[in-house]
Amino acid sequence: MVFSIKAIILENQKILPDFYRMVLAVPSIAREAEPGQFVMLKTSNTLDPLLKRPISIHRINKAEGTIALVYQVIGRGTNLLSQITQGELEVMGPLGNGFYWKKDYKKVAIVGGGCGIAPLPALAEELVKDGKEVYVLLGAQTREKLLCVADFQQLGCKVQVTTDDGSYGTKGFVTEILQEFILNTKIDQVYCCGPLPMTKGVIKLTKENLIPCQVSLEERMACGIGACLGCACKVRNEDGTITYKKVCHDGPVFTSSEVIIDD
Amino acid sequence: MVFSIKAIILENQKILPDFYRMVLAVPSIAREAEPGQFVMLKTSNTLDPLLKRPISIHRINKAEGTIALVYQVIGRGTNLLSQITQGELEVMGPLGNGFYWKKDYKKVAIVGGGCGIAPLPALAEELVKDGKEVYVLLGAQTREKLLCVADFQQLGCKVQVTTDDGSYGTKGFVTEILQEFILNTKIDQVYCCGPLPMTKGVIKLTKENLIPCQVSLEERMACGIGACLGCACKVRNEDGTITYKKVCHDGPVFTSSEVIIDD
Amino acid sequence: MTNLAVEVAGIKLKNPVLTASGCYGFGQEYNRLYDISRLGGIMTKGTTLEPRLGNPTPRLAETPAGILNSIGLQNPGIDRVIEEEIPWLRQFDVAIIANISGYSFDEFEEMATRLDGVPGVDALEINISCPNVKGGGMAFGTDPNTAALVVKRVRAKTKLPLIVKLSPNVTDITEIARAVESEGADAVSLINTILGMAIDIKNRRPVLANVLGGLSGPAVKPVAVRMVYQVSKAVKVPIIGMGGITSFEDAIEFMLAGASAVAIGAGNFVNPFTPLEVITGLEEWLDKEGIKDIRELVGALKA
Amino acid sequence: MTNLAVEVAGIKLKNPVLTASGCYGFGQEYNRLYDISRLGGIMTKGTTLEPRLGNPTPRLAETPAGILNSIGLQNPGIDRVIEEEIPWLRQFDVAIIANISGYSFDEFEEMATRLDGVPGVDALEINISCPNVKGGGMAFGTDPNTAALVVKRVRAKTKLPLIVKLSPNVTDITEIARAVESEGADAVSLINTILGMAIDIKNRRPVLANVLGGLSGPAVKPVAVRMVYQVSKAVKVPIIGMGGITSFEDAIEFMLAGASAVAIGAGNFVNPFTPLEVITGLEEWLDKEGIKDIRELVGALKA
Ligand SMILES: Cc1cc2nc3c(=O)[nH]c(=O)nc-3n(C[C@H](O)[C@H](O)[C@H](O)COP(=O)(O)OP(=O)(O)OC[C@H]3O[C@@H](n4cnc5c(N)ncnc54)[C@H](O)[C@@H]3O)c2cc1C
Ligand SMILES: Cc1cc2nc3c(=O)[nH]c(=O)nc-3n(C[C@H](O)[C@H](O)[C@H](O)COP(=O)(O)OP(=O)(O)OC[C@H]3O[C@@H](n4cnc5c(N)ncnc54)[C@H](O)[C@@H]3O)c2cc1C
Ligand SMILES: Cc1cc2nc3c(=O)[nH]c(=O)nc-3n(C[C@H](O)[C@H](O)[C@H](O)COP(=O)(O)O)c2cc1C
Ligand SMILES: Cc1cc2nc3c(=O)[nH]c(=O)nc-3n(C[C@H](O)[C@H](O)[C@H](O)COP(=O)(O)O)c2cc1C
Ligand code: FES
Ligand code: FES
Repeated sequence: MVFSIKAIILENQKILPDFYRMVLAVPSIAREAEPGQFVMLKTSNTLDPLLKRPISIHRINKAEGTIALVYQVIGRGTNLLSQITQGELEVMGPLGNGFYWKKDYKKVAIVGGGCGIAPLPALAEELVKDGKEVYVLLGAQTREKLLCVADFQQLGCKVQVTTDDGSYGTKGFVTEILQEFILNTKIDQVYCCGPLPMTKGVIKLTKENLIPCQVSLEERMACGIGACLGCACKVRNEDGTITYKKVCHDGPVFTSSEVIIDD
Repeated sequence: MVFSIKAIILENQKILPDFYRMVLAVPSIAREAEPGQFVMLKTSNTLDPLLKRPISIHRINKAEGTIALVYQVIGRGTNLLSQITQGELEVMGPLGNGFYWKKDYKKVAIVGGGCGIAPLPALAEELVKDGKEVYVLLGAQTREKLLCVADFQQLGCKVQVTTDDGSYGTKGFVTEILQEFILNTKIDQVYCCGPLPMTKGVIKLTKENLIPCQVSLEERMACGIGACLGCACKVRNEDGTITYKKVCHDGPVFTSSEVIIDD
Repeated sequence: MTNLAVEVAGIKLKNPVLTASGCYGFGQEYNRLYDISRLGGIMTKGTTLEPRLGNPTPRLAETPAGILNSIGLQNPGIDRVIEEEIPWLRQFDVAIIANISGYSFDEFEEMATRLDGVPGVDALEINISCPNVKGGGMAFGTDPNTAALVVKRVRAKTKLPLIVKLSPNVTDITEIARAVESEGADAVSLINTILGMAIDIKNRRPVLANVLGGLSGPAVKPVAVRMVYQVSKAVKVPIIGMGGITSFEDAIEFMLAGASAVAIGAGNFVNPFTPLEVITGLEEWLDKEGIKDIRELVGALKA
Repeated sequence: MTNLAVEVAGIKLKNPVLTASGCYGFGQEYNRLYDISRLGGIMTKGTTLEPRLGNPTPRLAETPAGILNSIGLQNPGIDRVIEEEIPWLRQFDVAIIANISGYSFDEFEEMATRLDGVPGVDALEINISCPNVKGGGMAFGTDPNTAALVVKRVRAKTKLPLIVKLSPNVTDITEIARAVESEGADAVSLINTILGMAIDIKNRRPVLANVLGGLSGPAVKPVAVRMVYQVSKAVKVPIIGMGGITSFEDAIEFMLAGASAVAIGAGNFVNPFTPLEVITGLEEWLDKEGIKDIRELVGALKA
């Protein structure tokens, strides 16, 4: 089921200079939501901006009927969103295919970068509940743009952090610590969400090391549910042919082996 | 001087089912404002609605640097306006030519109908200050749409009211009581603001009775300051030729003898 | 009870609200949100003879009150549409209008032939106006002779009602409308998207990988209403009006201007329930206004 | 110090930001808000040979992110413009581009003759694209031969630089652009308004007394940017780009697409300081990006 309804804004506050955390009371969506899925948000009650904005589900609280989102203010839509402090918001969701895991996974690694970290705590929570040992590797430009460290720590994950400028954790890129890490630890699955260069790096490393990997992708969206074909992503099918899948409907999570990321 | 600046919203509250009263702290505009002038308000921080809305100045408080507006919610712009409860608002003004009066006027009549009553208290206040005896004749569809009675009473004006349904004052049209009134009282000037049929009626009556009359008109506006020629109003010039004047710049107040109101 | 039913090109629609081609897939997605049999009809995603991958991404750009798209007719090809999509859609009580795009007269002809007699298909919408495909598409729709010839050739191959979708990217749309009417179009639909462009100033590149795209959404509504009005004065066949409809009031504008039915494209993205809200809105408004039959509105503009 | 100065059609502009014809009168009104000499130039309200009353009201309709107007060239006639408006405007350090509209070739010719040598006038903008006047106006701008002939006849009567204002209501704007270039246009300006319509559903009448009007404002920006891009590939003369500019980012879009200067029309209504904010915005942005000369942007789109 997909819902398009008014959610009540319980919280919408700045958590870092450019980032906001929003909590929405929206039981129908919370009930169905799975880690890796996203929602589309109307950012204005006028016709401009026209389109809804896709934002991943950051935390899911089925008991309380709430979902939390974490978003970066980068353009007009997210800017307007950050100014709404109370009241209702039109939300459509839950959308897309989330992350998957198998019973027999023992150790898994979550690799996140920039605002791609936002959806990963919901995943970590489920994985921990399911008894996996969850390693989390995070990358950010700088301390002021580093998301969710506390979320992962509270869940009992083992967290390692890199920042480009060394202001938190190790200085460098998250792919560097991933490389080291997978040499020393047997990982059943890597989950990845972050900027494209990072995603590419992670795909390359996991491929070389024969570790299955799921990546969450972004693409510009209009409908968000698979009807407009706007959010195409090139994939290699099992028969070797190349076609497009829809990020909003077939993704945003894909197995790294199928997606083709152009430069 | 015309200003285009951010005003601080001090108040924006419902005063009748469809009407709001807004008080803005905007010293520059308050300082220059005169009765009958108007402002243009941005109703959204997006590009839709695109245009500012013209709203008359209802009260002017030069000492406190505030102006008050009274507006009816009729479409998208005024609807959005009514939802802004605090913060800042882009305002351009004061605009147009207001009402005028002469030292030697003794008794004047103010005739207002519907939301056309909104600008008249500012006028009444100045006229009272200037020592005129101010008679106020108001018309509204019904009690729930009747504006500003208390404003006029507090200023010491003699107020008569008609409502179409008789729910307040006399049942009937304000033009009916105007007719009676001008037969019995020598009036130096009539000021009129209201719906077009009322304005036409008032123009006709004052013309028949040779009473000078000023009317405030409305027209759709884009620039609000005379640059776009959108708000044309047909006028008869002294030499008999017919041309257009600009409601925003030459009006909104015109002498009734010059304007030509088509059907 | 107010009558909402209309007839366009010989198809009976239980209400005049359709969904526009390319904005609604083949109905499956929105059926997850509501029962799509509540619609008057569905104009299916533009189909070509062969399967097509479509254009590279980004394919979408948001503009003020509008949206640019350069999907480029990604579709599984006519045969799979006939085998898979139409049969699924048939289970619903909703008119099915199959939108087809050709790269040559022969392709149009061939698709019409294959669709003729396919159970469930109520009409063909001939897209001679897609701005997003090179060598074809819009070229058919900007010249009256070419437009007429497409219709003539398709007309000979099928008994299905033909709805011709007109391009707004022309000096005089009435000329094209008259040309296709004269060759047997049973209705015209308009407008398709207006050719536009957006630039990402940071990287100095077009936002769309395809450089140009088609503009639709509320931004184009005044242009669409104008064209519907002009075309309604120029031809006798019914008009399906579209371009920027997001409310029942918008739908009434189109009907007063001369449209017998309306279609909702980008409005689905703004709010997935737009088509239903338009239907309910029309119903309530007609009721309130004491109008017994929605057909009274068609072309009822006083001008 | 970043250079903002550009040259268009032989006129030196201290910055590339002009105000569009009909949206800024002759400058007097906005001069009450700020010193208009800060602008690069002013394109004056469209003038005709004889004084004109313009169209009946309503002349304006708001549309999603846009505005429809049907002013109908209300103006005091060319002689009063020469006697009263231009002399007033001359006191400011700002380029004056006189916009003229004719109802016949003769009228265009006559106005060009009268304006030739008028002190203060830096160039003529020949409006062959006004959609708001019957029998003339846009008709000149939708046919390449007619457009070329207007330019040819005007060219013979004046030494002033000629900027030809193109209509977007055409199938192929590059054809018109090439035609006027070949007859000596020194620059082209685009776009004029797109023909549109809005309907008041309550009284079943067009909102505009004139029925049709011209659409401008942010809604049309993608169409305008596309046309500037297309024309820049088709002709060598410089382009003055306009259509929906409300921010410096919009101005950069037009310049990357190929415009040497930009003009602001409806943007003045949204915020009277728009032209100044665009100038300051450009300055700061160029500075931040380390671009020394704004002319680097012109046509610098990577596509
Ligand atoms: C499935 C998915 C999940 C996402 N989850 C998150 C999240 O949890 N937190 C977060 O901060 N961001 C997330 N994003 C990115 C977020 O959608 C964009 O940052 C946002 O749409 C920008 O909108 P804007 O109006 O502020 O920017 P503008 O640049 O003004 O937007 C212009 C247009 O481009 C689109 N757009 C711009 N950037 C992106 C982008 N990166 N991806 C897709 N569309 C884009 C907008 O939706 C809009 O249609 C996600 C994107 C996708 C596709
Ligand atoms: C000089 C002047 C002073 C005014 N003073 C007041 C006042 O004090 N209180 C008050 O309640 N109303 C006043 N009005 C009317 C007020 O401007 C309109 O009610 C308002 O613009 C409606 O906007 P909307 O978006 O709610 O309606 P919509 O119908 O959605 O507006 C669509 C467009 O039409 C224009 N428009 C609609 N109605 C009018 C109208 N009556 N006059 C001019 N433009 C209109 C809008 O500005 C907008 O551009 C005044 C109008 C003018 C011209
Ligand atoms: C994403 C998208 C895809 C479209 N695909 C098609 C198509 O395949 N065939 C077609 O005839 N029109 C197509 N159109 C045009 C629409 O059917 C419609 O004519 C246009 O968008 C105007 O309506 P709107 O403003 O309601 O969107 C498409 C439009 C959009 C936005
Ligand atoms: C109210 C109004 C009046 C206009 N009058 C003229 C005119 O007299 N001559 C002309 O060439 N263009 C005229 N235009 C067109 C503008 O100059 C400009 O080309 C168009 O509005 C697109 O720019 P914009 O979107 O910034 O408004 C007018 C536009 C508006 C909105
Ligand atoms: S956004 Fe429409 S198909 Fe994905
Ligand atoms: S609103 Fe522009 S001239 Fe009056």
